Parts: sequence; structure tokens; C-alpha cells
Amino acid sequence: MKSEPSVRETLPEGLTPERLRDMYYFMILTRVCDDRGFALNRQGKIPFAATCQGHEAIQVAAAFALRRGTDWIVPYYRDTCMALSFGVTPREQLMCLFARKGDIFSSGRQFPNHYSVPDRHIASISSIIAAHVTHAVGMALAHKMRKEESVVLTSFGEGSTSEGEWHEALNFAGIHKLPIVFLCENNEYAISVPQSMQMAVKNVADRAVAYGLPGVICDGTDPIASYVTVREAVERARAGGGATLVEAKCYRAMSHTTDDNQLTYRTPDEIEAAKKRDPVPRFEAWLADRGYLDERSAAELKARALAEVNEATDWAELQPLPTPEDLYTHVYAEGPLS
Amino acid sequence: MKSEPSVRETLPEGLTPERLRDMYYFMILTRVCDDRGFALNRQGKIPFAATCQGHEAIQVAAAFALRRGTDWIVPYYRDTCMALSFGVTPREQLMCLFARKGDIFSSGRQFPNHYSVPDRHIASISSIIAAHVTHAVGMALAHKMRKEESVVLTSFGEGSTSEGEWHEALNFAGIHKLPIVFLCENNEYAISVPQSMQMAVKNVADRAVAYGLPGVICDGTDPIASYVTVREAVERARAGGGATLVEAKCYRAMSHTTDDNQLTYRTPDEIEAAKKRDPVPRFEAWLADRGYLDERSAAELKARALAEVNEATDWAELQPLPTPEDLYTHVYAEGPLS
Amino acid sequence: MAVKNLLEAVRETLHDALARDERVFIMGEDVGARGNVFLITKDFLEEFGSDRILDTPLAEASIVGVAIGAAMAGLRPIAEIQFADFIYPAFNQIVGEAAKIRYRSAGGNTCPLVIRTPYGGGVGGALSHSVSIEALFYHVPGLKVLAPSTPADAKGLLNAAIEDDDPVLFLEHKKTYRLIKGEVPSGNHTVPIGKADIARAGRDLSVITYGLMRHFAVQAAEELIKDGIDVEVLDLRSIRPMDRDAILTTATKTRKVLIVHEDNKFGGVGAEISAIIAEEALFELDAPVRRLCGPDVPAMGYSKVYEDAFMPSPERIAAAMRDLAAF
Amino acid sequence: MAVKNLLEAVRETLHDALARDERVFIMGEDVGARGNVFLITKDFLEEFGSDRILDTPLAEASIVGVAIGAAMAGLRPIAEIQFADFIYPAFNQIVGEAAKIRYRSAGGNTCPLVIRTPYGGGVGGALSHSVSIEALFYHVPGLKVLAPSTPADAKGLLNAAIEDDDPVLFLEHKKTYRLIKGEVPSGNHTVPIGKADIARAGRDLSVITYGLMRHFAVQAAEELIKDGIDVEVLDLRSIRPMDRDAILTTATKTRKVLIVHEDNKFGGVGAEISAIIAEEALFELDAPVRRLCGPDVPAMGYSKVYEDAFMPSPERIAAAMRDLAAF
Ligand SMILES: Cc1ncc(C[n+]2csc(CCOP(=O)(O)OP(=O)(O)O)c2C)c(N)n1
Ligand SMILES: Cc1ncc(C[n+]2csc(CCOP(=O)(O)OP(=O)(O)O)c2C)c(N)n1
Ligand SMILES: [Mg+2]
Ligand SMILES: [Mg+2]
Repeated sequence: MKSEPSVRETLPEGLTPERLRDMYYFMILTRVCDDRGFALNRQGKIPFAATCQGHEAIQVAAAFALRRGTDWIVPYYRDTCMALSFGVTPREQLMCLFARKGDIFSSGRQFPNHYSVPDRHIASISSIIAAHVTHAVGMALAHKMRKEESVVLTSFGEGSTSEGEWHEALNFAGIHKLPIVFLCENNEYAISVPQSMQMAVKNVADRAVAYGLPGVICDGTDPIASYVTVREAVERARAGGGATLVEAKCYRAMSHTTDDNQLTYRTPDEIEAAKKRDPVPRFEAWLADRGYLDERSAAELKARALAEVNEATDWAELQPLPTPEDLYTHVYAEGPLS
Repeated sequence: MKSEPSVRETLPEGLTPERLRDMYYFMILTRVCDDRGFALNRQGKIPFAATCQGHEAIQVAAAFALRRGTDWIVPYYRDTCMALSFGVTPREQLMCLFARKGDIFSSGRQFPNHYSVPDRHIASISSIIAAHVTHAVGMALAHKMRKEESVVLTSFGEGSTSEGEWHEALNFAGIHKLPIVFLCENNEYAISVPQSMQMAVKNVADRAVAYGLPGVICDGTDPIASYVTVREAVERARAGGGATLVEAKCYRAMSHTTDDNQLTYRTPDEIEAAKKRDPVPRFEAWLADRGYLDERSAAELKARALAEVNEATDWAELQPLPTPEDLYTHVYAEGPLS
Repeated sequence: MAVKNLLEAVRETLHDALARDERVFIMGEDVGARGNVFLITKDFLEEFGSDRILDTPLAEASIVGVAIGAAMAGLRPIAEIQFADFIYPAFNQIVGEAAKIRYRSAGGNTCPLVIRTPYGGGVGGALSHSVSIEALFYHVPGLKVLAPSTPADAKGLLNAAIEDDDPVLFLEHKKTYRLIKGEVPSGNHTVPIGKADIARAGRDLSVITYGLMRHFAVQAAEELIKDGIDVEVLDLRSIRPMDRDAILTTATKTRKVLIVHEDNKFGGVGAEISAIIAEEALFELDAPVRRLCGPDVPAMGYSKVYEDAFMPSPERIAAAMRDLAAF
Repeated sequence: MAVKNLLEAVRETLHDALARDERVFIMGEDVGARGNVFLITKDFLEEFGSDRILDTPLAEASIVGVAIGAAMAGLRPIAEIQFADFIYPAFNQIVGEAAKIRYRSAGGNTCPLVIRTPYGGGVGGALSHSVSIEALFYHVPGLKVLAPSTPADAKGLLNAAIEDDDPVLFLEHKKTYRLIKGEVPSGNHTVPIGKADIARAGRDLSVITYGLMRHFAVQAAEELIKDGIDVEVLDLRSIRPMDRDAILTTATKTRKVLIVHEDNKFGGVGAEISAIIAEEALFELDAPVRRLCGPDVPAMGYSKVYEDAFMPSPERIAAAMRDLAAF
């Protein structure tokens, strides 16, 4: 860590040294959870895990830019850090990794990271890319109809913007000036397909004009810049200014999932180079430089994160599996029919 | 008709006085066919007809801007004038109106104006809005793969641009720089839904940037301006410059179809005002002013158009209907199965 | 009770639901100023305002997708697909999403959504405005699929659908809109989902059907009774869930079953009806389980010749009944 | 003949078709550098170039729609949907368009298109990577639906599909990719579309099935023969067109039929199989036509407990066989 004298500066509205440390904590907590998922997979304890490494900054920023208890998120499968920063606990995260009966997102029915915690304002998604974006729009429509203050933030990758449903969602939100933020986490790849084969434009944000929406870009590896950008979009939505398309430039630091092998489509050099963009050590250095975080408290936070995740792992592993009878629950309100 | 001395001027490349008169002829021929469809419907002789009144200029211009025998069109149900200008005969048009067995587009299976004349480079469409746009893209892809000179022009209304498939089509064409022209005939309505409830942008052409395509606008009621605009797009495509989104501003001068009643959603004043934009008399005056057309030849052409359509009507009406057995043809190459 | 046609019954039901429950709203193409292409929502825009009578963009996936989101947020959307032929672009939202939301979230999220759409032929709709879609959806767990045939059932089942806590696909046969009239109970009349209706009681053979064909079957039955052949007609009304008991009861009662639907035969709803009987009542039968259905061609065409050749008619149904009775 | 697993058979067939016929090309998500998520198109990009091995945008409707246009223009596209669960957004293009192009244009346009997709469970695919989709498509006239279960049939039917002049949906069961090995004829081996295969001849009862379940059924049959119960196993291979003759032949031969498929029971392919028998061979049967299928719940879940509870197993199939044999 650099040893320059610490620089104090005025923080963006809504951020305090306290909250900065919280943001940092959720980033490292996420990193431990993320590594844990891949480790459990290697140990053969779970069949599958996805990563969000490289996306932590924009995700924690998005969660912090929203008003908890009022606003909603409709995240996608890569949003571990957004979820943990929006109220999901490490135990809940590990329960879905272990697909236990007590997994509150889906009772072990969906792949990990398919969050659903209605009472904490996190809506359910499937694995079908972009299908949740129109749902987020419908939720925002309901909030507007009921004259509620709530803003909806929904996220997706840059590849998802190729889906027809994504187009229909943004078009609808633009027409009705809905209180929603469309967050694109542009990590340059859709599994193996690079952005250049996904679209003919340089920025996903360039697509906003087609819907009469502002399109803004931020460095998705910088939590402060990301926070400022998302917050502005959220408050515009809350003030009746309608939707915004936010593009956060980031990078997927690992293979798409434990089922993928990134070396089949990108070079070791590219992967190495990307490591320099890792948001976690960079934010830690930024905080330290400014005296928001000293080595001791950083070490403490890391220890706490590790302890939390260890505890959650041991606990979740011991929780009961679903039973064969559980296959038949929640088909219809009345139970299984026909 | 005004009696000023006639003004000669240089014509856009590809146009001659001869071709101008041909364009005019196809416009009036179309108008007679169009009125005939509605008249036959009122007489109870056919159950359904659609109109293209108000769209004639852009449609004839598009057909003339293409290279017959080389280029392809994938038109939509409103493109009567484009079809007649691209080789469809009045007899063929009346055969589809009467749903006769000999209807070459579909043997009386589809609604009128669902053209399909492969040997004249007109591809088949269904009634499912925007579904044909990806097909046009696939045809352009095939032409590019085979290194052919052909350009594909596909058309649709402004409402069609809301469909997800439309987005996917333009995105694909943009990525692969395909030789295709996307022609939007913006008549301000999708049945009863005005453009303002269809999209949050003023111009459909504004959507082109989302696909890295040029988006250009022309007065779709002016055949010359339309010709120049489409031709430039066609030649850009042929030269390897990729796709263009052309927006032709026009107006649907009548109800959506014989099943619709425009008075439920637009005022008599609006309808009256739009009459001033009728492309046919305006082009006739333009030609006359410049001495390309005198009253006598205009009258001759009108008489010829009426005679052609009368002959086609009488002839088509006498053609045999499909037989019940015809229900079973062309299900699979091998015939009906299972 | 007032006599109404099926279209009026649907219109009245939608109107009363909008007036009764502020969570209810309607979204679809041309449902506003135009009042829907069949005029089902005529004047609703003036009465309920553009917030609750939403003219949507021309985009079916988002019509359903946005409605799903609104349903997840606690509203009771009634989404309209202008013609059943145009529901295909929304297939992902209906089958991949709506049907699985409760299940995938273990009950955390729900999707109380009604999707209304006019289907079927006989009105000159040509290749792309005549399709029957029930067989493309009735296989999907998590969905309910209703196909009422009388104005009273249209009202009763539509009310039940609106009150239901799960997604319901509500199919309205275009030909029944003005052709079929009947008494409609006033007030908030509901018909339980999943219960078939004996349209005509009989002793000699059973016709199991739904939608427009219920009426054609009853018409044919009235012909046959003149020759002393007494046909029972069972109208399923609800295709998923399906009334197994009613199917098995009529099959074992008359011991001869003819299944009739307009949709293509192969893999149609009739296949499941027949399979239920073959599994549960095989030895109660005196004749093979027959199916009279639309032929296995992609669609009925625009020419009336095609339409007539495609659709089962009262005459063809009567002939099939006689045939089976004589077996 | 070389012994290969089903994945290798598909890969070899695609490779040879690309080498043989320049009209053939492959388009889909991650089929290029990645070589498909199961590595089926591994190294194709290097060998055939990016013109013929097309990494598409993440947009299924256009994967199929663009392939349709290319097919209309005379090419022979092989479109890949990465997982069957993601074919829903392309439903309109497959059902509304591809299936009707020849018919609607009275033969003027054709659509020689192959759509390949991996389906089915048993590989930990969770709720959205395990679905069976055959019942959502086999009802559609104009389409062909194939579901091979052996490497040899995968090759033979895929070649037949590529040569076919109409759209073919080609279903590859994920679990068979590496599990199922067998001899694969070299060269341009084809298997006729619409012909079932007797996987095991037997006297006492017939199992009619397809896909992975063919192997589970044969396995179960080998158990039962130890007790002297001799089971015939018919593998449909082609779901549309369906081999009615083979179905009726085995049904009338053993007089007892058990239908087995992994897909949900209600409205599944088994319904049509049963209905064909109930219509044509009812009085040749000594037992009800039974169906052993996936339960009527939206999906199998991520936990292996759900997968095991959902999928018919050799043990469950054997039990159902014993039950029926004892009837
Ligand atoms: C409709 C659909 N098609 C394909 C897939 C398979 N798939 C899962 S993730 C993915 C790539 C997504 O890329 P992007 O949207 O950029 O998000 P990222 O994973 O890069 O964060 C694909 C193709 C899917 N889940 N859903
Ligand atoms: C997928 C689909 N949805 C709905 C319809 C019904 N419909 C037919 S034409 C039309 C309006 C089309 O408007 P636009 O694209 O602007 O073309 P225009 O008719 O104005 O030329 C609608 C909604 C359809 N044919 N297909
Ligand atoms: Mg990405
Ligand atoms: Mg329009």
C-alpha cells in the first residue's frame, strides 16, 4: 500500500467515511464468497458457480445509490456483490450454492445467484437472458400507477442488449417515462463472444437515444464514479425524469462460470492485463491514500469477511437437502394440479 | 393544372422522363387497384382489403431505385405500389384479392398483399409484424457469403420497429455490414396507435445509431426525394458500405384496412388535412409543371390504368376457386405427413 | 337474466372488474381509442383513463413481460394479444417466465396475470388470423388455459381468472363473439376453473369438446336424437387443469367417445383426453376413442373453401357421431 | 465401424456436412472460438472460417430468423440454440414462420433449415437448463421433430435433416452426449425420418419411448428378462412425423403398452402415442395404455434430489413394466 500522506476531500453526496468502509467490506465479503464458490466446486461439493470478479465496484455502488426499503432491484446472475450489498446474507448466499431446501431464493431449484427476496425488495429472475428486464419495467409501471416513490434498478450484461426483449423493455420505459434505471455491466464478453461480434457500436450507452433516454457511461471498476453516476440516474427517476441507461465498463476477471474455460477464447496476456483493473485492491488503496482505512482495520475487515463466510459455509453445508416431495410444492397457489 | 411555362432541369441519376412517366403510371395503376379492392369489399365480393394510399411515392421510388433481376424486395402488406412497380401484374393483384386458386402468392391462403414471387425476387411474408425483417437479413447474409451483387430492400411500418425481432435484425445487419436497406414507411399510426405511444423518439431514423447504421429521412410523399434517398442507400449497400435505415415520412390516407374505422381514433380535420399530402396529384402536377407530362397523356395513362384493372378484375373474378383437396398441398416437400 | 352475446359478456366482465378492483388494468394493442379491434374495450379509455387502459407499443413480448412485472408488484393486469396468431413472440414470457415464477422462487414471487386472446377460424381470418393455440400451452405446468364457449361461462371463467393467483391464458373463439348468445348472470358471477360442463346429457355416446365446437356438437346431437341416437356433449371449458372425473364419468356412462376440436389433430388437446381414457377406462369402452379435428396442415387459408374444408362442421360431426353410434 | 459417443457423432456429422456441401453453415452463440459450450464445434472456426462458423449475437429469434432467410436464399443453415430452454424467444420464427413458409407461399418459397439444440435433464442443469421441449413443437404441421438416442441415429438423422427440404428441429439429449457410446457408420450415413427403431424385441409388453429413456428402458428390460418377462422397446427416433405403423405393430404384438418419456406427462408426446393406439388398436389390448413420465411440475430443480425425483429411472421403469406385465 502506498505511503503518501493521506488526502482528505469532500465526498459525493450520500457517502460518508463510514459508508465507504461498508462498501469496501461488501466488496471483500463478495470476493471471499466468490472464491468460496469456485473452491467448493473444485472440491466437488457443489456442481456449479458463477463469478462477479471485476464487477464488484459497480455492483456495490448501485446498491448504495438506492434507497433501501423503498427501491427495488431486479439483478442478474452475476450480481453477487449487488445482492450482498442490498441485504442478502452470506448464509443465504451459501445456501443457494449448496442448493439446500432452506435456500430462500428458490429452495434449491435455480442455479446459484438467481436471487429472490421480496421482503428485501429483490425480485426473482430465471436464467433466460434479458427476460427480467420487461418485468422490471412492469414493476416500475406499477409503482408509477400507485404514485409510489420507489425506483427500480435492473441489471444485465452487454450481450443481453442484443435480445429483442431488451429493446422492447427500454422502448416501453421511454414512452411512459418510468422510474427505472437500466444498468448494463459491460464486461466485454458474452461467454466467449466479444462485444465487437455482439453489436456494431462502441458503447451500449449509445443505444439509449433510440428510446429517448439519457445514456451515461462510468468506470464500473471505480466505486465512487459508479456511485455518482447511478445515484444521479436513480434520483432523476425518483424526481419523475424517467429512465436512464447506465453503462458500467468493467471486465469479467475469470471464466464465465465453473463450466467455462476462458483460455479457449482469450489470451493469457489479456487476462493478466485485466488483473490491473481489479476493483478491490484499487479501492483499498484509494481508501488508504485518503486515510479512510488503515492497514489494521483493513486486515480486521478481511478477517471478519473470511470468518463470516467460513461460518456461513459450515452452517449451510449442514442444512437439510430438499426432499423428493418438495418437487411438488409451489406449482399453483392451490398446489399441484391435473 | 398550373399553366406556367414548363421548367426543364437535370434529373437525378437513373431517372429519365420515360422512367418518370413509368413511376407516375405505377402510382395511378396502384391507386385504381387500391380503390378497386375497397369497392369489391363494399360490393361484398371480397371479405377484406388493405390500402397503400399515401404511400405510393416512397414505394414506387424504392422499386425504381433497385436493380431488377439482381436485387430483392421483402415488402410488407402495405406495399401494393412497390409490388406493382417491381413486376407484379394487376391480374396477379386481383387474383390475390379474390383469393383464387391461381393466386401465385399463396393460392388464396394468405390475406391480400402478402406477395411472393421468387422468380421476380419478391420473398414471401406472413402477417406477423416484423417477422420478415430477420429473413431479409438472412437473405442479405447469403448474398454476401456467395459474393453476389444483390441488395435486399425490406420494408415495414413505424409500429413494427417496436418489435424485438426488428431490433435483432438491425443489430445483426450492422455487425456484418450486410447489403440491405431497411425502409420504414412511417405513416404515423399503427392501426389506431399514434407514433407518440409507439416510441419516445421523433424519428425512427434516430434508432439507426444503436446499430452503427446511417439513418436517413425523406419525404415519402415525394417520389423524387424518395428515389434519391433510397438509391443512395442501395448503392452504398452494393458497394460494401453496409446497411441503411431509411425513414420515409408519409401518411395512411384511409382506415388501416376494410375492417377498421379510422374515425374512432382520428378527427375528420386531420384526415382532411392529410389529403393535401396525397402523392399522386402532387406528382402529376410536378411532372406537368416540368413538361414531362401533358394533360392528354395523363388522361391516356389514367384510362390505360383503369382499363388494365378492369380487365384484370373481370378476368380474375372468373378464375377457379381452390378445391377442398388444395388444403393439403405444400405442407412438406413430400406432401402432407402424419 | 339478460341475454348477451359472448363479446358483450367479456366486455361487461372486464368493465365490472375495472370498476370493482383498482388493481385491475388492461394493456394491449389498440385497446384504447380504438376500443380493441372487436370493440371489446370500446369507451373504456374515457371511463377509466389511460393509466388503466394502456395502448401498448406493437411488441407482444413486452405486453406480457411488462404485465408480469406489474403482477409481481401486486397489480392484476389483463394483457391482450390482438390475435392468437401473434402470441408467439410472447411465448418466452408466458412459458419461460410467467408459468415458472411461483415455482422458481418457491412461492416468494407470484404472477396473477390474465392473458386474453381471440383465437380460431370461421371468420375469414386467413392463414395468420385463424389459429388455435391451446395445444401449444396446455402442456405447460404453472399455466392455466381456459376456453369458454357460452357468454355465461365467458363471464364466470374470466372473473375466476382475474381472481386467480396464477397466470391464466384466456381463449376467446372469434366466431363465438357475435354468433353465440345466451343468458348471463348479473353481478360478480364466477365459474370454478377446472370443471367441465355437460352441455347436453345423453345415453348412447359422448362427445368431448370445447369452444365453438361445443355448439356445433350440440347442434349435431339435436339432429341425431331425431333418429333416436342420444348424444352426451361434454364441454371442458377449462383445458388446464382438465376435468378428469367428468371425462371418465361420461366415457364410462356411454362407453363410446368422440373427441372434437378445431385445432390440428396430431398432438392436439384431444390426444390427452384420449390418453386419459385409455389409461383409466379402457375396459369400459365399446368402441375406439375417435377424434374429429382440424387436419394436420399448417393453417386454414383465406379462401372460404379452405376454411370450410378445415373446420369441423355440424354436418361432419353428425356423420362421425352416427358412425360411432353404429360401431 | 468406429465406436463414438453421441457428441462425437454429432460433431463428425456436422464436420463432414460442412466439408461436403458449401451451402451448409453453422450459426449460434459461442459456436466459434469457444467451439460450442459442449465443444461440439471445437476447431471448426479454424477449419471453415468465420463465414461458415458464425458466432451470433445473444438473440435467439434472429438466430432462427436469419437462418430462415438464408435458407430461403438457397443455403442450408444449421442454427444452434445453446440450450433448449432458450428456444422460447425463437418460437415465433419456428412456429409462426419456418413451419408455414412452404405452405403460405404455395411452394414458392421453402425453408430447408436445421435447428439443433441440447435438451433434457440429468446433468445438473437446474430449472433453466433441463427442459424437454418436444411437446411444444410436435403439434406444429410443417415442422419435423427428431430426437435420436444413439450415436448412429444421431449421425443418420442429422444427415437426413440437413438434406431435408423443410425445417427440422433436431433434439440432442444432453445426458446422452457422453454417456451413450456406440458404433457409428462412416461416410454419409443417413437414417430415414419418420421410422421408429426396435431397440429390443420382446413378446410380453411394449415400451414406446425416445431419447435418453430408450436406454433406461432397455436397461430395465434386461432386468425383467431375468424373471422371464420379455419386453419390446420401440424407439420413435422421429417424433414428427411419427411412425404410426411401428406403434400399432408393437401394440398389437404384445397387447400391453407402457409409454415412457422424461417430459411432463400432461399433454406430452405420450398423449398422442396413446391416442393413436386408442383410436386404432383398442380391442387388441390386454391392459390399459400406461404412461410413465416426468411429473406435472414446471421443471426439475438444481438440487440432485429434484432431478432424481423428476426423471424416470431404470428402476422406476422396471417397476412400471412389472406392474403392467402382471395386469
Ligand atoms: C435467452 C438465453 N440465451 C442464451 C443463454 C446462455 N447464456 C448464459 S450467460 C450468456 C452470456 C451473457 O452475456 P452478457 O449478457 O454480456 O452477461 P455476462 O455473463 O457477460 O455478465 C449466455 C449466452 C441464456 N442464459 N439465455
Ligand atoms: C406480431 C403482430 N402483432 C399484431 C399484429 C396486428 N397488426 C396488424 S398491422 C398492425 C399495425 C402495424 O403498424 P405499422 O407497423 O406502423 O404499419 P402500418 O400498418 O401503419 O403500415 C397491427 C398491430 C400483427 N399483424 N402482428
Ligand atoms: Mg458480458
Ligand atoms: Mg404505421
